[in-house]
Amino acid sequence: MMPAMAKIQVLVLLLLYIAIQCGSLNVDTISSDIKIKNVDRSIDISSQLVKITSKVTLENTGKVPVKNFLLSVEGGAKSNLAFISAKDQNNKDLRLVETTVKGYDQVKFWRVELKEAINVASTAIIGTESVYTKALQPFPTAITQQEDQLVKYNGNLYFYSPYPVVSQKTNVVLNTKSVESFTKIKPFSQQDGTIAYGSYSNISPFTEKELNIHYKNNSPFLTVTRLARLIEVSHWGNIAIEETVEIEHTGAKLKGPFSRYDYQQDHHSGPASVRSYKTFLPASASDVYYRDTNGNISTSNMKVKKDSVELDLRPRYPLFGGWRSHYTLGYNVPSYEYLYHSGNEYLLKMRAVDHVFDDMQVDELVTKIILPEGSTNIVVNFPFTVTRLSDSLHYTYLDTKGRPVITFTKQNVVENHIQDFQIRYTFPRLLMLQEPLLVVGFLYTLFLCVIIYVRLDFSIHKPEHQHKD
Amino acid sequence: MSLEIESMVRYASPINPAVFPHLTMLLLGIGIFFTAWFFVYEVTSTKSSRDLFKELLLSLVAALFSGFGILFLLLWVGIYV
Amino acid sequence: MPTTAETKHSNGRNKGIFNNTTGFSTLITVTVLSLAWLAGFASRLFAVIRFESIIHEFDPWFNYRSTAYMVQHGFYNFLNWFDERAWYPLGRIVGGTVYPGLMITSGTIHWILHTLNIPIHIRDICVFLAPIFSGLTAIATYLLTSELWSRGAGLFAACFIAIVPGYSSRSVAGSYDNEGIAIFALQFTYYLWLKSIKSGSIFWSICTALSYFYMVSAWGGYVFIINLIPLHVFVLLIMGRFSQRLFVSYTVFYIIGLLLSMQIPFVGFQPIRTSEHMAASGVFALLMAVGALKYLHSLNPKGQWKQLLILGGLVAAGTVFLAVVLLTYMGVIAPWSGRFYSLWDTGYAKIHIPIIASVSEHQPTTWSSFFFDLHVLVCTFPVGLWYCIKNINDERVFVALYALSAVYFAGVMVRLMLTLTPVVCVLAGIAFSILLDLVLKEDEMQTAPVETEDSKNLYDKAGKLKKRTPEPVPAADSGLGMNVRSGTLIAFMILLMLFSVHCTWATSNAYSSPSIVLASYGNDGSRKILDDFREAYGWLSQNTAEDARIMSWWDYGYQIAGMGNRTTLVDNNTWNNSHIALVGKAMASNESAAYDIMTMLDVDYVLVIFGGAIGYSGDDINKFIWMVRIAEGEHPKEIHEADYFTERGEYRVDSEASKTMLNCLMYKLSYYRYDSGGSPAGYDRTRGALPGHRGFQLTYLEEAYTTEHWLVRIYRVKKPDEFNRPRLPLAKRTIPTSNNLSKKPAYDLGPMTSKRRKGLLKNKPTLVKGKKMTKLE
Amino acid sequence: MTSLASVIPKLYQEYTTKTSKKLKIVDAYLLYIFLTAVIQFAYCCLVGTFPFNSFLSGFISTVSCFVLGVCLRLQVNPENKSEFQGLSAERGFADFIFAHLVLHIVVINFIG
Repeated sequence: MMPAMAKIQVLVLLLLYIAIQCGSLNVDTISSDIKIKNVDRSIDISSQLVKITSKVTLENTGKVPVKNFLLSVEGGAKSNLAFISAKDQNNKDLRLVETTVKGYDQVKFWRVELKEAINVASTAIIGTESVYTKALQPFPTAITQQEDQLVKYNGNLYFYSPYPVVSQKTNVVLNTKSVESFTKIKPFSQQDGTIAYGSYSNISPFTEKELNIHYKNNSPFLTVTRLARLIEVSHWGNIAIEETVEIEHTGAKLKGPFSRYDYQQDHHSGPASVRSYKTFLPASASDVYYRDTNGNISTSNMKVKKDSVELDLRPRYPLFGGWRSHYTLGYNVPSYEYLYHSGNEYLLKMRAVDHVFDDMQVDELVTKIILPEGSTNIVVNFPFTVTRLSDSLHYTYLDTKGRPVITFTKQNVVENHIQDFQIRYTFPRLLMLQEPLLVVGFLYTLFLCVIIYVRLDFSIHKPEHQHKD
Repeated sequence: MSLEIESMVRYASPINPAVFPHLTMLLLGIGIFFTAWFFVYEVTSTKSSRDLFKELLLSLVAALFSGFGILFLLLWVGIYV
Repeated sequence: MPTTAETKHSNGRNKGIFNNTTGFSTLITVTVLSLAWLAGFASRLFAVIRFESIIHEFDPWFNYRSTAYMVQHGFYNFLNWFDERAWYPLGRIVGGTVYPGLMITSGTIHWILHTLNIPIHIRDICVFLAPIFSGLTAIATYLLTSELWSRGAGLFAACFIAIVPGYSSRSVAGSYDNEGIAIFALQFTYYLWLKSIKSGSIFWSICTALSYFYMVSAWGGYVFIINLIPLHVFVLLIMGRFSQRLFVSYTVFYIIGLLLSMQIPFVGFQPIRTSEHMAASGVFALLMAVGALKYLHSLNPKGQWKQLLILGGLVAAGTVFLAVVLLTYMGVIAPWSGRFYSLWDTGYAKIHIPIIASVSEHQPTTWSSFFFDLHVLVCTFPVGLWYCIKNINDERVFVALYALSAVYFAGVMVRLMLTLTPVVCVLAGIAFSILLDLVLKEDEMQTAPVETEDSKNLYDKAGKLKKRTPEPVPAADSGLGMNVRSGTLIAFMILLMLFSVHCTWATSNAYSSPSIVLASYGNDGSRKILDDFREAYGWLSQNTAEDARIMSWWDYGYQIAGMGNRTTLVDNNTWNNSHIALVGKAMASNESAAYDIMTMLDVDYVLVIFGGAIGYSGDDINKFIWMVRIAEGEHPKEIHEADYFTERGEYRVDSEASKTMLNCLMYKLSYYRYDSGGSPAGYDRTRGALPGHRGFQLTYLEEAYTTEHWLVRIYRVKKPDEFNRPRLPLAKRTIPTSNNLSKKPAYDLGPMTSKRRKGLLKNKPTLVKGKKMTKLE
Repeated sequence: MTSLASVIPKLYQEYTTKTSKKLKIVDAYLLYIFLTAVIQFAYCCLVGTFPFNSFLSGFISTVSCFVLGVCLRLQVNPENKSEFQGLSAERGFADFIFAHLVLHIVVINFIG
């Protein structure tokens, strides 16, 4: 009996252990061995995004080598965070895993897994980059046509970290001299569109100090509220891409009337409005179309450059605060740019999201990939975490059982997300003949009908003879 | 799924897109010719003089050429099936 | 396919080279018809090539919108569709007030294509529907003409109708309107009617009725059929050509057609209630009576029935007529509608229905437009008519009547040119065929198929033809000398070439403008697209509240609903004159009076078209005088047309313009802060004048958006708490009226002598083409 | 002008002798249809035409039946052979049935 009991006990313990392991996969503790010697932080708020890059010097004060450390983001800012990454000295991307720490429910943590462990008493320099959307609030929230747009940035004066920071400096890039007000905590200096804070020394973990800057920012505050990207692969040598974009000016709203007269007379009129923006397409893009539900939008210019096609898109009307627009942009690229094969195995490597305009922010991205009819064994690899929606079928020209469609979606996308996904699938080459044979079969049936009809002709109308004339 | 991207070759269309128009013209021309022949035959031949084998052959040839012609027409105008 | 390839014996003259004439003539017929189809289709694509695949003008936008609705929500929901986006606050029951044939046709095509997995957007189907149907029209015309005369004539007619501007004006790609499919239905119904009258078969009559049903579902012009066919029967009766075939075909057609036509909700009980349809039932009764008498006569042929028969027929006719008149007086049958009256008396609409007269398409046709739309055909069709009358039979009576009535209607209204075009093509085809026959008569080698091939070649390679035709003409041996013959032939060819050149030119230049996208050409020949309409509608659809109500003149109602997807007050349906008059009154009143109307109607935005900056002549200021007239019709106390003219009766906008004009809402909205447009600043290019009243402020409205070239201006109506001035609602409301009262005597005394004269329009406005009513009559 | 009274019996006599039996059957059918129409009309005059479409569809369907019957009668009458060339009696009857098919589909739709 006992051995059996012991067995069960062992089993239970094992299970428990596994369960704990599983649970604890995403629970970390803050190691007291790590200390941050120096932080060099730069906050770029000259566009509509807040881009924070910091250079962090880590020091291992413990007794064992450190293999990973934690990055954290303030509770108040975590919903605005769109992207975060870390690099080591060699500029290699490091793996980030989302995690939590007990007792800090409000704070968002990432565990950075280092390629080389930091040895005892040595240091490592890590570069981190994070992008926040909608962190800049227009204030006042509504302006007239002629006024400049003022925004408020509300952030943390100190590098937010679970470890003590010995010394830190922060540089805020505004690109403008007209600053209404900003937090003045010494030492600081303001010059030529930047404000430098620091250095501050010995800041304890999780310290928050409000940093407020109220300044002029007339850069386009455009939000793509929804971007639907459709990629259709044809084995006849073409990949068709269509992007349906819903766009909104999310800066300060337009107050009062819009005057065409002012807008036309004075080119500085409507400083916060957006007349046009540039979209970059792949260099091999052809047959570009730009339209909305009412037809072509005739105001756009295309410039073919060496490594890309530059589209100067002008919405039908200038976008003022609160105004919306939508359009569809489509083009073709040849398949050899993105499709690889070996026998019947195919691999599609394409951007999950492409450039819409500089410093873009996309609220919702939906990418659909339509593979040729008859593709099987589909395996997808995403560059970042996405929500994959259920696969579906798409019917188009000469389809019988439908083409497989892979769909995924992601919220809060910025330029840093322009990365490749990979899809592998198997497609028997002979299936390409299915479509022409379908047409042939259809025509042949038609002809057969004629043959039969001609034969039946006289038997049906027997009583009437051929006096139809 | 062990294949890596390095071991794969870029995939290009089995038929160069530049010849789509020519193929279309050629195949559709032949197809239409045979279709016309077929219909003329159907109309002119009487019940007694009709040869089923010839009919089937003509229609098959017509269907084959027209079918592929239509496919390349579609590809030419930008409908990549 | 097999039906077109049906074996018909060709003209018996063919001998020689072609041992298999049936096959070749069929092949050539099919080839010519498909080429005609192709040519017709291709010549209608100018708009698509120059601009894009887009719905044109005004009415097509409504048709497109309802088609899209039908495709989205299904047929039954479409029939029950109550459109609250139109005619605010009244709304419109769309299902019951449209001819659904067009929507059903394209919806069916859409459905078929989508079940075949061909994902063509409904817009593209709508855009290309009319060109495709032009091919069907060509085939129907071919059938009709070959029924009337010969297959050669049929081919001519088919080629003519495929490219004639009179028809392509209504069926270019993008002009998605009832006429596009209705002309096909018209021709096909007539073909079937002739077929049935020839054969006397019930089957063909039923087909006629079914085709008639399609026509009823497609266009209000079906009334033309239901009056022309009875007229034909009646004339045949008078000519003593009664036959039992006639009896069978007409009675069956009438009764089934009557029943079928009442299935269309919009038509409803009209076929038995209105005078327009009474001729048909009268003829039906008459035919019954005559048939009965004939039958009695046949029972006893020896009796003295002749007189009795005639007497009986006359009595029956008289009774039917009296019954109709009596019923009309009793009110059971509605009298002729106003639109119908305007067909008889061209001046009627001008006096009684300004809204009809305001439409450029409802003006009487000018001579030049006959020539423009029909070119050489207008000169040759009398020849065909003459031959038809010369060799008269039952069918040719029909075509003669058709031609005569259509000529009359086309003379009355530009728009009805459309009904004339097919018959002109038929008759011209006959004429050309006869002439060609005459010229090539002795030529035994020349066969009918080659002769028809000529017509085909005309549209493709005219050069080839010259080589071919004179060649077989043998040495002069009879009647016409060889030189005369070849001369005539060449003259024809040149004529036909000129015709096709003219057709292409007219279609491309006059009829292929989408009118919502304008193109202007710079000095260096570069083309610039003025996309202001879509700019404005796009703005409306994206940046106004979902339920915002837009006030504009009715011309733009359909476009606002179709492209802007917003609620409109009035639109091109024009069913409610008083509502339109109210909008006209708002536009014609001063700002505060207009504000009262606008708040009453819950208007959120006002949209005006202003062409002054780019010299676009079809703008609202030029149409304004019609707004005033229509408003005056309903509100004669407040609005007086004469107030808007200068002392000398001129319609101007500059400083000499009348004070009422300078202060009315339309004027203010057009010229508010307008200072661009060349030198001097603020110059109005359309009217060639400097606006008389400038630098004013708006109190009750604010500019919401103005498009790039100032073409469309949208104003937001302020809410009562947003006025710049302190609120004095009561005072405000009294000032305008007292103003009017105090001003009027002083103002009206002057022009008393010439009161109520019709003003002369300086720079007579060219009304934009395409402003038209949904209904024909 | 002979008096009508003398004509009618003569007509009746002509009719009974000249008309074939087949046609008489058709005539009987026609009479029946005619009576139905009269009854319907009388009913509507007395009671009213409230569901107007129902009345119309009923009435028109009888009228159409009558018309179609007359047409059939004309077409099958051997005397009219010359009038209706190429229309045999069978064809006429087939057409008749086709017409009725169309007619009744519409009537069913219309009667509501």
